[in-house]
Amino acid sequence: MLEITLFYVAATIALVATVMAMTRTNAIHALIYLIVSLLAVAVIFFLIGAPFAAALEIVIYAGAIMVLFVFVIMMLNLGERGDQQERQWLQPKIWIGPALLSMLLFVELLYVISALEGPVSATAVSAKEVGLSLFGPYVLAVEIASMLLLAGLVGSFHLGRRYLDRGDLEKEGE
Amino acid sequence: MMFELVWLIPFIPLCSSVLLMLTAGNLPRLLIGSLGVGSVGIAALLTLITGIYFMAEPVPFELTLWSWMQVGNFAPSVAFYFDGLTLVMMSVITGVGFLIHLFSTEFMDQDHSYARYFAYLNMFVAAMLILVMADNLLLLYLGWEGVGVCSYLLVGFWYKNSANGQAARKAFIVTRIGDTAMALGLFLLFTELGTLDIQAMTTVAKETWQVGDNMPLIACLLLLGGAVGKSAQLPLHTWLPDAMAGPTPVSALIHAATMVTAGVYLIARTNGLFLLAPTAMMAVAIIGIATSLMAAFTALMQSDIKRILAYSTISQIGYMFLALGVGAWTAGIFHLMTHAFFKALLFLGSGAIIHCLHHEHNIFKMGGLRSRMPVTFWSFMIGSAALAALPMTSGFFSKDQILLQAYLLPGMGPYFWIAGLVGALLTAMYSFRLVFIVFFGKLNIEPDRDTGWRMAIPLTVLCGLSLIGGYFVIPVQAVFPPLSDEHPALWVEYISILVPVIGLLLAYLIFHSRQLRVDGIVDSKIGQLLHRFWFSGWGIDWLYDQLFVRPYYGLSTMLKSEPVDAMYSLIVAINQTFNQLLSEAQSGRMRWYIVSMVFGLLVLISLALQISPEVL
Amino acid sequence: MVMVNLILILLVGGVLALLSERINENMPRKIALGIVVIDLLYFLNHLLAMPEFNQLQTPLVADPSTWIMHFKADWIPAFGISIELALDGISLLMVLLTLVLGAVAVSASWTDVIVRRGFFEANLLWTLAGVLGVFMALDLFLFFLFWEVMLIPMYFMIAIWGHENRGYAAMKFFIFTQASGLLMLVSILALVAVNHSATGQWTFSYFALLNTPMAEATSHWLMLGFFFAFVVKLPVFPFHTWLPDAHTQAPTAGSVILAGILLKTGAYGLIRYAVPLFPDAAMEFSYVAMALGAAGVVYGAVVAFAQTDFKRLIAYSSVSHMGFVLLGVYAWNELALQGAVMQMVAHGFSTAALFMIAGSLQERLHTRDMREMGGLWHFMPRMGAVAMFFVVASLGLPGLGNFVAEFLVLLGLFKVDPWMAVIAALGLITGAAYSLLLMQRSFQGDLNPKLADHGLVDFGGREMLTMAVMMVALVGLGIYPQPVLDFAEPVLQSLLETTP
Amino acid sequence: MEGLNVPLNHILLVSSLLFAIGMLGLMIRRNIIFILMSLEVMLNSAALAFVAAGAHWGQPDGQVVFMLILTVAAAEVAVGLGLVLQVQKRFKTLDMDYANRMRG
Repeated sequence: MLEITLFYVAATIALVATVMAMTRTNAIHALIYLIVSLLAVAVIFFLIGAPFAAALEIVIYAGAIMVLFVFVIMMLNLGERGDQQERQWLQPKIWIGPALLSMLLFVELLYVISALEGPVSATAVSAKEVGLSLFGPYVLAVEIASMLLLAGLVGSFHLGRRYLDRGDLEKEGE
Repeated sequence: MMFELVWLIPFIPLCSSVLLMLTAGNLPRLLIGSLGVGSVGIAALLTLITGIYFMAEPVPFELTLWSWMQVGNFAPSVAFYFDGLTLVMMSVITGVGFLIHLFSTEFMDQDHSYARYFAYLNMFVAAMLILVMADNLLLLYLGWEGVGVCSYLLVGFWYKNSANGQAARKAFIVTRIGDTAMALGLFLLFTELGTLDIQAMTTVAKETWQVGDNMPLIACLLLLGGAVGKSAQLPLHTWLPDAMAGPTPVSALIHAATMVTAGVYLIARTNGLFLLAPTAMMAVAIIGIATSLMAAFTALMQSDIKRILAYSTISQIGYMFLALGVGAWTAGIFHLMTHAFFKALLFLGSGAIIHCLHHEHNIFKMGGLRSRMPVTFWSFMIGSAALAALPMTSGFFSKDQILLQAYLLPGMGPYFWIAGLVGALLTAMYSFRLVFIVFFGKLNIEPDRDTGWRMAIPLTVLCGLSLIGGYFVIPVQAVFPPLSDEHPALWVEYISILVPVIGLLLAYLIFHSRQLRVDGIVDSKIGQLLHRFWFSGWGIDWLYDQLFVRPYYGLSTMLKSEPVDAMYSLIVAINQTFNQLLSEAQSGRMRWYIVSMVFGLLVLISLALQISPEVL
Repeated sequence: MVMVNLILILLVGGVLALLSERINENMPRKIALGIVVIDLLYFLNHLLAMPEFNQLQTPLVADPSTWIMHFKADWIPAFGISIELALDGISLLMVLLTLVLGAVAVSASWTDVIVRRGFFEANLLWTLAGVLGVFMALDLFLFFLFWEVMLIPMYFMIAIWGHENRGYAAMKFFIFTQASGLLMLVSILALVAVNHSATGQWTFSYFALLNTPMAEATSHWLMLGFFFAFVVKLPVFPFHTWLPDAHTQAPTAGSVILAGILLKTGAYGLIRYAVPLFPDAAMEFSYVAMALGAAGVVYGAVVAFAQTDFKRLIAYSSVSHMGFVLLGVYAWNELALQGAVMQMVAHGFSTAALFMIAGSLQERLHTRDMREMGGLWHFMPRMGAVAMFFVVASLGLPGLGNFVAEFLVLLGLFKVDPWMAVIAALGLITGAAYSLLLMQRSFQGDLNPKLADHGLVDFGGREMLTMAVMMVALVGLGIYPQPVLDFAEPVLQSLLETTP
Repeated sequence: MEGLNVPLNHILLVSSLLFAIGMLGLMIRRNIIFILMSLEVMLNSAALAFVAAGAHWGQPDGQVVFMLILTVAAAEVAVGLGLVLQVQKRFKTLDMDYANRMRG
């Protein structure tokens, strides 16, 4: 029973944190909320018998990726001016329409989901099983994922390097 | 055998014409003149010889040159048919044509485009000969259109003046309206009778149709349309007065002696059909007499010497139509011939005056020319006498016949006769009005020369013909159905003779001795109005301008910008609007993309749920 | 094989003309003229060698062995597509017309085209090749291919060497013909599919597709597909609006080919495909088609009357004259069909000549606006006389080819529907009105003083020779049209038998 | 670790809500940083749905897909943040409505 309660608590935290993240005007605050949301999702993963996924969620998502965000935001150095602008952009007339659309989408999803029955399985799926599956039937997907990562690596390196070069040049120009 | 060679008669002028065109004026003037006159002269000579042969043995003759085209049972040939009627027409065309060609050599002496003139004129003679010699209606139509084009070319001969071009186009298009009716008539005749060969057609028509049927009536009315156009009768007469823009010998040849009588020839030639349609005959007679009176009134008011003669021509052809309409075929053709003589004479005479008076056309600026241009004066005297049908002139014999025959027509006859008499009275008045004003009174403009021999000879010969032409006997009895030997009462004949003389007297009193003052009438309001009305040719030109010409111009200008294209432009505009909308959508604004994606997603999911609810 | 060679000579000749520009820029026109003349002589030589052209034998529409020539080779056997060419009387006339006018067009381009002459002549020859293909192909796939082949070089000719508004005109021409061609392609494919479902065989051969059994509604729709492609090309009111623009903007040689030959492919298509493939549907449709034709005759003439652009006026006169062809085809009796064929030939000559005159005027005066002309006869009497000849030819003077054509069409039409003939006959009057106005505004009338210092040169030897060819042709057609009629007669007879 | 009886559709409900919120963020924010964050939320919600479904069937496939999503997210963020730096450099703003010309 505790676990079920835990699930609902985690779910609530995730949702609230996400909403907060989406509505913040300060990027760092938003990011913190996002991390909270991710951690809550990790808890859910853990609760529904996917401990491996939960671990990855914390380590890679909340850890690596979010830290990347932090770095970039720090590099951009947005400051108070950015906050004001964000506040300006978040007028109700801007978000009322999209909110309606999102609502509709949610209702549709709800309608689809509502037909589903049954609890999640009682047994946990271990990391070993995931590993076997990854390098078994899904080996091609793994290869593609690795290619994707490589592409991302090269791409970000390229973009980032040009940024730095230009920056250096301009600094020299000043 | 001479008849085998009749094809040479139109062929020689045609050759001469083509030769003149090809050499494009690079020949010496003397040679050009000789070619032009000589070719028609030879044609006239050949016609004379053929005529002598024919008179010796008057049997109609057919000569097929080649099969023009053959499509199914439509097989017109290029073939000539030769009978008395053809002979009369050919004699007039080549004989009067020759004289006018000769006259032209002097009249056009100073002109820059000497060769072009004779090329056209020869071509006209050739086309006119083909018209009258044609064995079938299609070949006749060829000649018919051919003379139309030549008339167009010659009216607009002095092309640098736009007004001439205007007149030429008017002449062509107005006659073309009639021609189109005639073409439709040919379609109808062929569709119904299966042939366009005139002799065969007449035979078949008599077998298939009864007198008074609708089909022959429609066909005849369509042919009449063509005749009315070509012969300048109501309602298609408006082109002829304007056509006087051409050189005067052209007016003499085309617009007095030959081409304008083609309509008379056509009706006479197809008399077999017209006899099947009494209503059409009546229409011919009514058109004829109405035109005759209308034109006579107009002629009385004109001041341009050529326009007087032009309206007089319209009026005289009206008499011919009347003759045809009442069944006096022979009289009609006879009047055609005598009219060719005296009207050519008058036109040539007026040409001589115009030539010697620096292209002056207004009769009120002339006067007293009697002593200065004696040859022309006598020509005019004789010509006017014949035109007015004074006794013993050629015109007297022909017009008298027409009037008497008209009187004999049961029913409408006497009315036609009276109207004809009024016309005759007016004719005598306007023709002598012309003579008195131009040749008597005081001299206004001094002519700078008198006529040379090349003008004098044709005038003299035509004078002779106008005087004695009435004694000719034309060999057309075999062509037309015989007339009854009935004679009207003697008083009718006396009145017919007397009326022109009264006209002459009136003209003398009004225009020469001025003993009869008409100024009061002329100056009154009604007189002024009538004068203007008649002077403008009963306002018919104005009426047509309002009814047809302007609307056509308007329509054409309206359509110039292509309303149909607007339809396609609309398609283009719709496409462009879509294009614009789509490129708006492709704005590069990310959130817009996202929103539309979401929207699309929503729609797709809803559709999927709608279509296959079983996914649930 | 002769027919394949005819097309190949032109295609290869085009490449030669293109390449020869590098040697000398005057070479391409000589080569082009040579190629067309060689092609013509080759064709004539071969024809004369044949015993009586199979004339005595009436060709059966569905039996190619009775035709004058027939050639068939596999191309894509899997779909029943073959290279099938055949020649009967009508194709023969059209091929001759194409080659003669092709030579005329090269002559028209002699001094008119001054940039990239090689490519121009190449395009010209390729267009001719496409047209020959259209006239001879009897495999529907091949026919469609040639239909497109003749279109694209023509597009280039207008778009590259045209006058001030060429881009618009070329695009309009392209879209109209392309869109309508697409409809025909759909119809062809559908027809083949229908035939496949009936016989179980894939074939694009005309001979096999004749008498394809199909539902009434199907045949109506398929017939419309063909009809649209052909009437847009012809062109028929209200699908004609591309024509005035294309004709006006095209270079002289382009106009000559466009008016002289390309329009005839539409008429040919109607006679060869649109009616025989769907006889019942076409006959039911004939009233609409005739109404369009009559409307075109009158409309073209009325609009032509208001034009001030020399070439545009002639272009509208083509709309009017092609209306007669449509009337002739859909009146569908021997007289009218003969008239239609005759009109195709005669109009080819008369309009080509008028466009050449327009081109010569533009070359000399640098304008086509008739308001800036007037009294030109004074400077150029030869050109004036020639223009007068072709103007009276185009208004239908008896004794010249156009008269025979129009008379036969109207005569045939009168049998079918007298009132339609009456309306179409109005075209004779309105035709006279615009033709003479053309003459009046350009060659006659008041002298335009500005023209005197243009140093106007009259027609020279080359131009007069070209004109003489067409004048002789028109006079010949006018006073002795029998040879042309004889060529077409057996074909038309057997075509007439295809309909109920 | 013993499983528990959380109903599957509740987890999916959470996932859907997360997705909708992420999408809302995507639509309303103009700052590219927030756009990227929203994307992360959406990816994460999808991952949650996959894992839940995998758990429902007791199969590892859900987690496998989760890992693939993780890879995609990582790569996307790497490139995306690189772009953020470029955008900031070029336009001196992170407003994506401003950077709509599709060319540098």
